[in-house]
Amino acid sequence: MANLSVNIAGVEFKNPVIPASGTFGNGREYEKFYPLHLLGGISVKGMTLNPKDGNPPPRIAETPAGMLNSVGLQNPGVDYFIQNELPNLENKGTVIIANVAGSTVEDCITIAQKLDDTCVDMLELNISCPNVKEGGVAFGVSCQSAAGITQAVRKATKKPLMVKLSPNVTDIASIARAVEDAGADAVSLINTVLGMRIDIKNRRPILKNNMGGLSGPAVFPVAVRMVWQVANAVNIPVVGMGGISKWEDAVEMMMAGATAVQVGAAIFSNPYCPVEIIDGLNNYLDDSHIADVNELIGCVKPW
Amino acid sequence: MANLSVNIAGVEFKNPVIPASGTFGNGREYEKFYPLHLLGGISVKGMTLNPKDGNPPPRIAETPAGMLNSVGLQNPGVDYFIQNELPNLENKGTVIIANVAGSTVEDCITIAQKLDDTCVDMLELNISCPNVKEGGVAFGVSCQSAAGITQAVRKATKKPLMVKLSPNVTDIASIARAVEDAGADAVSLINTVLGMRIDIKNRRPILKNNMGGLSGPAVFPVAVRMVWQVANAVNIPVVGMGGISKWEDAVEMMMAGATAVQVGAAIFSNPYCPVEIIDGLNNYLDDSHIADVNELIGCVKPW
Amino acid sequence: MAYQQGLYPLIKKQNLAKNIYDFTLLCPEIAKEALAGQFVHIKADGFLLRRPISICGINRQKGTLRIVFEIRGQGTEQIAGINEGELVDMIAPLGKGFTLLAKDKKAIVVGGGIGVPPMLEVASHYRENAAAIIGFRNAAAVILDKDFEKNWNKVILCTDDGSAGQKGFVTQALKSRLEAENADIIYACGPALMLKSIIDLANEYHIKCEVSLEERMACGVGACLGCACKTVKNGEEFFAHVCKDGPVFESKEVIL
Amino acid sequence: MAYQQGLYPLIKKQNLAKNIYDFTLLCPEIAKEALAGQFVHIKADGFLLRRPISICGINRQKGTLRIVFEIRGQGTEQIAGINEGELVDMIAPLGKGFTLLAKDKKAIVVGGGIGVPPMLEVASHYRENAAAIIGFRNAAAVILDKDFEKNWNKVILCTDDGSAGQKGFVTQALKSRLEAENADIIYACGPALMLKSIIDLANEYHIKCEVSLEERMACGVGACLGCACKTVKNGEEFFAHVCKDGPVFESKEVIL
Ligand SMILES: Cc1cc2nc3c(=O)[nH]c(=O)nc-3n(C[C@H](O)[C@H](O)[C@H](O)COP(=O)(O)OP(=O)(O)OC[C@H]3O[C@@H](n4cnc5c(N)ncnc54)[C@H](O)[C@@H]3O)c2cc1C
Ligand SMILES: Cc1cc2nc3c(=O)[nH]c(=O)nc-3n(C[C@H](O)[C@H](O)[C@H](O)COP(=O)(O)OP(=O)(O)OC[C@H]3O[C@@H](n4cnc5c(N)ncnc54)[C@H](O)[C@@H]3O)c2cc1C
Ligand SMILES: Cc1cc2nc3c(=O)[nH]c(=O)nc-3n(C[C@H](O)[C@H](O)[C@H](O)COP(=O)(O)O)c2cc1C
Ligand SMILES: Cc1cc2nc3c(=O)[nH]c(=O)nc-3n(C[C@H](O)[C@H](O)[C@H](O)COP(=O)(O)O)c2cc1C
Ligand code: FES
Ligand code: FES
Repeated sequence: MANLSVNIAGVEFKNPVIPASGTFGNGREYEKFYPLHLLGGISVKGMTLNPKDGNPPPRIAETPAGMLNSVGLQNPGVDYFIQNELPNLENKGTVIIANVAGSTVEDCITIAQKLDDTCVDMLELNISCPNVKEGGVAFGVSCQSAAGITQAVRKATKKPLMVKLSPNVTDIASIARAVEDAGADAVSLINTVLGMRIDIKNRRPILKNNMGGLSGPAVFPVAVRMVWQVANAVNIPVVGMGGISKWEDAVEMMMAGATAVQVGAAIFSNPYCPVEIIDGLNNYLDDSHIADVNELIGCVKPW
Repeated sequence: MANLSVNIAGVEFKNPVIPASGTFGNGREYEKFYPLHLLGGISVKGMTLNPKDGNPPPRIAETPAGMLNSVGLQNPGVDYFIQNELPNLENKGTVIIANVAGSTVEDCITIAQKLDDTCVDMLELNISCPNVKEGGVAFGVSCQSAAGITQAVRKATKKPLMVKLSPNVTDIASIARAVEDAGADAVSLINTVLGMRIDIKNRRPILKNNMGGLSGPAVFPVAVRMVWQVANAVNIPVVGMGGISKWEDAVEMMMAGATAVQVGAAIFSNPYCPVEIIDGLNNYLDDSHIADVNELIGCVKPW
Repeated sequence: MAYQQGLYPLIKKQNLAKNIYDFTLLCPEIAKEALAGQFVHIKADGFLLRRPISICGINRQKGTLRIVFEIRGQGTEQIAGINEGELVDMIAPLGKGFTLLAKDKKAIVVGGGIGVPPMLEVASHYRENAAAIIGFRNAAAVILDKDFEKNWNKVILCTDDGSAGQKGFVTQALKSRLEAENADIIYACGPALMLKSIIDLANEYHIKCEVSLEERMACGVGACLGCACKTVKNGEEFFAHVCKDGPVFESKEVIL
Repeated sequence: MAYQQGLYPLIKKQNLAKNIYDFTLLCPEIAKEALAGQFVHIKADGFLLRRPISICGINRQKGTLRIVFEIRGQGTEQIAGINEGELVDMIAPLGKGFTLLAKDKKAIVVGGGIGVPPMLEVASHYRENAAAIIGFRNAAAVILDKDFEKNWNKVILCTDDGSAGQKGFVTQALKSRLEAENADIIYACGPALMLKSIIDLANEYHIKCEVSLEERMACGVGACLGCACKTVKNGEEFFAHVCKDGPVFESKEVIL
């Protein structure tokens, strides 16, 4: 059996497959399908300082090989997370990544501080949510604001800090470099791509928020491209996501430069998707006589 | 029967459905399926000043509900187009849109001048091709360069000028405003989204050019969003494209704000796609008692 | 309990009315646990998102579930194309079902159109103590009336055009019924406007009422927070989730 | 001529070897026009791009085409799942076929693996004047050898491991054959390395040679310029297109 474990900013993952933030809740629901210790880690639902209602429904629209969501970071706030969700995740035998999505730099700092004495293994600073008016993607689209918030949160926490990037930018590599320079220990990408669908019968957008974030297999080639660009631009680990739905996709993403992958929308289609990817990866490595999954990382040779 | 005709910058289209540049050659091949006069117009293959080889193969990769291409503007040059292709298109009874893709501002000016005394009805200035090193998308990602080239070409030609925008930007609305201010008579969008696929067996990118442009149904929600944003930002007509494959998509794109639509990758799947969309549109208008297709344009009411 | 996801044989398929299909699925582990008002989440080949369909009947002896659904778009069209003997990819049972009172209480179930199927299983609990007020566009659209009769339910059939049963809306029929006879509980499923009127009537007559809601879903299990619906509890408004907190809600909680 | 696109019945389906399928399609208008070496462009349900497959046999009387293909990925897997009696969405006939000399000229066709099927129709033209040198990994992978025999062709079967026919590569067999007997034309299809060696041999023996190439395609009709392949004419290199200028090219034109 090949080695499946990877290390990101000092955190050891038993395997490189992680359900993506917002698609797995805090693990409670999918625990009814399989034990969480099978997973490399879990990126929990994005949390804000105070409870947040999220956007009005409808929040979901289907698209060819993808979906839009406009959940808008509905969550009960960081304190609730620490008191009521984290205890259930602790000791489950998987890495816990807290997805931090404050609407101001100060909020993000406070959230990070509150998490600092918890069992959370790593922070994923979400500067890329397209579904909220304040914070979110506003931080993620300029190098300056991305670097600013990264630096502030980096100072506020002892935990490894991963910054989650938005694909809705002209030059993602330069944003990645900016957050690396500002002290990020890793980057994750891509968050959702801004999109829209219209119900032609009633001539209204399907989503009550008008626009939403596209994810699912449709975005996979965009994600692979961005992961490749970013991995070539920075020296910190890259966690790749966007449209991964089978082990071949995970291999492709790792070859593009990802140290680990996150799986999102595909879970809605097949709840077992992350564990099937882990199994598939394992078999692939054995069948290909690859002793260590780390050999895949960034191994693509460009023409 | 409802009115299907639309007017873009003074050019009358008998219906709002146009095969997209690069997906229909110069019409010769698809003429073997149906007469070109059925179409609202044709956007011909992008042309450069001198003949251009394009990128080495493979140039095509499939993706979920989409495809990547890295053709790289292979074309025999504007003179060849005028002498050998245009005569075949003239008098076919459809609007001829020349897709201008010079690698420098000067080239674009020269191409525009050469086309000025021809039967071409409209220029589509392609500042968004992701597959060439010079020109192409380089013009399309900053307001300044987009405005600069638009202004230069606007001065060089008497023909209506449409500028084709790249989706690979942070803020497409501001680029659209910049080209409007610079004198564009219309904008078209979206060109392809930069993407990548890797062949995991040989650990090389599938495309010899490493990256390529994503198109097809996968990008449809992104295209609808951008058309909506742009239509709300400018006062000139918008021609919408990206992932349209059925009449419902065309209606959705028009409701988002498009005066006409272009159809690209879907033609590869179904050569009759553009004419089936025209038929579908016609039936839809009749069934819905809509007298004029122009009523659809931008009729979506946001929440 | 654990959620079940798997491939379950379609053992019986019927076309009940134009575009309306009736599936019986063999899934003993699910049938054992399923409750009236819960739903199943079905994969349509070629689509990312599953389609939620309410449970219409549960046969624990035979280990089968029954669902009845309408072709509304491409996904349900694809599912409707599955043949007897083929397998259906399903996650179930999902959501919170109806509250069942003692069998001798008086219940009224009210269903409009494709909102009728979820009413059948809950009505069966009350047998002759349940009245089923079911409404359709016209005679050709009527479904399941005989099934309610087999349940010993009193059936009040309404059609918009009077081509079958009585002419008019289910809300009118409900009002007449409530005028004539008291009830302990009302269950309802159908278009939002219909539910609104029913809730108003339930309030007017001070009768407990539960409604089954719809919202666009992704996960179906409460993880993605996609299927929000505005609810109120203790005077506070908040977004509950149809797939986990519902699809059945107390009428006092919902904001339509 | 006009291109045909339509749904054509699959009237016969066979599994020739592991993952290799043999389809006979009823399409009289296409069969009437089709030429050896041309290809068909098949839609695989759920995929944007069609799959190009060479024509393996043409029966103008019966109005049928025969294609033989291997499952290489998801698209061909989907196509292989089509059942007899079902319809296949196809654009055809596409591309430029082989140049046919007079029937009494001596031809050699050389095919490697899944490059063998396109050789069958062109070999049939020459009957006993054609030798078919066909190579496979092993005995289990051998296909179409009997079909060449039915054409009256001389069959020289090679396998990499000697488990059927002679042991070794088709290029070795071709060399022996050319040593023994002259030929007027060589046709070949198979992996690039194999084609390279064959072209070298053809040059060495000054024999006209045509090869069938593969490239990833989108439109299949010459419009998208996706299927470029480097070629040379009058000393000038340029990108021709496999779907329109090929798939058959003169060996002197191709750069492998
Ligand atoms: C809890 C619940 C129970 C349901 N029970 C039944 C039932 O018993 N019988 C029945 O016929 N229908 C039922 N529906 C509605 C059914 O889910 C939709 O008709 C179906 O999802 C439409 O899919 P489509 O592909 O045909 O339509 P499309 O419009 O092509 O679907 C596009 C997307 O929108 C979603 N969508 C569209 N309409 C609805 C809707 N009304 N509710 C939720 N999602 C929608 C689809 O799931 C899909 O994600 C139920 C819905 C919910 C939420
Ligand atoms: C002119 C021509 C004739 C052909 N004739 C035959 C034949 O007679 N029998 C046969 O078995 N195969 C033939 N092929 C190869 C066949 O087209 C591919 O095996 C098939 O497209 C693979 O599709 P897939 O979905 O199984 O593979 P995937 O790898 O999943 O396909 C992904 C994409 O790559 C393309 N692709 C992958 N491999 C090839 C390839 N070798 N050539 C072209 N495109 C490819 C697919 O068309 C698709 O667009 C021919 C190819 C060409 C160009
Ligand atoms: C319903 C939904 C909710 C999401 N919520 C969050 C979130 O709270 N925080 C975050 O960083 N990303 C969020 N995302 C983005 C995903 O984590 C992921 O970046 C994106 O979906 C791309 O991956 P995928 O294509 O595998 O889904 C959400 C995505 C979906 C579909
Ligand atoms: C093979 C191919 C070649 C293309 N060549 C050009 C081109 O020469 N000029 C141009 O402006 N756009 C070109 N495009 C982009 C299309 O015109 C269109 O903007 C894009 O494909 C999105 O539409 P679609 O999703 O309907 O294909 C090309 C697209 C494809 C797929
Ligand atoms: S559909 Fe995901 S929470 Fe309800
Ligand atoms: S595949 Fe389009 S030109 Fe050959």
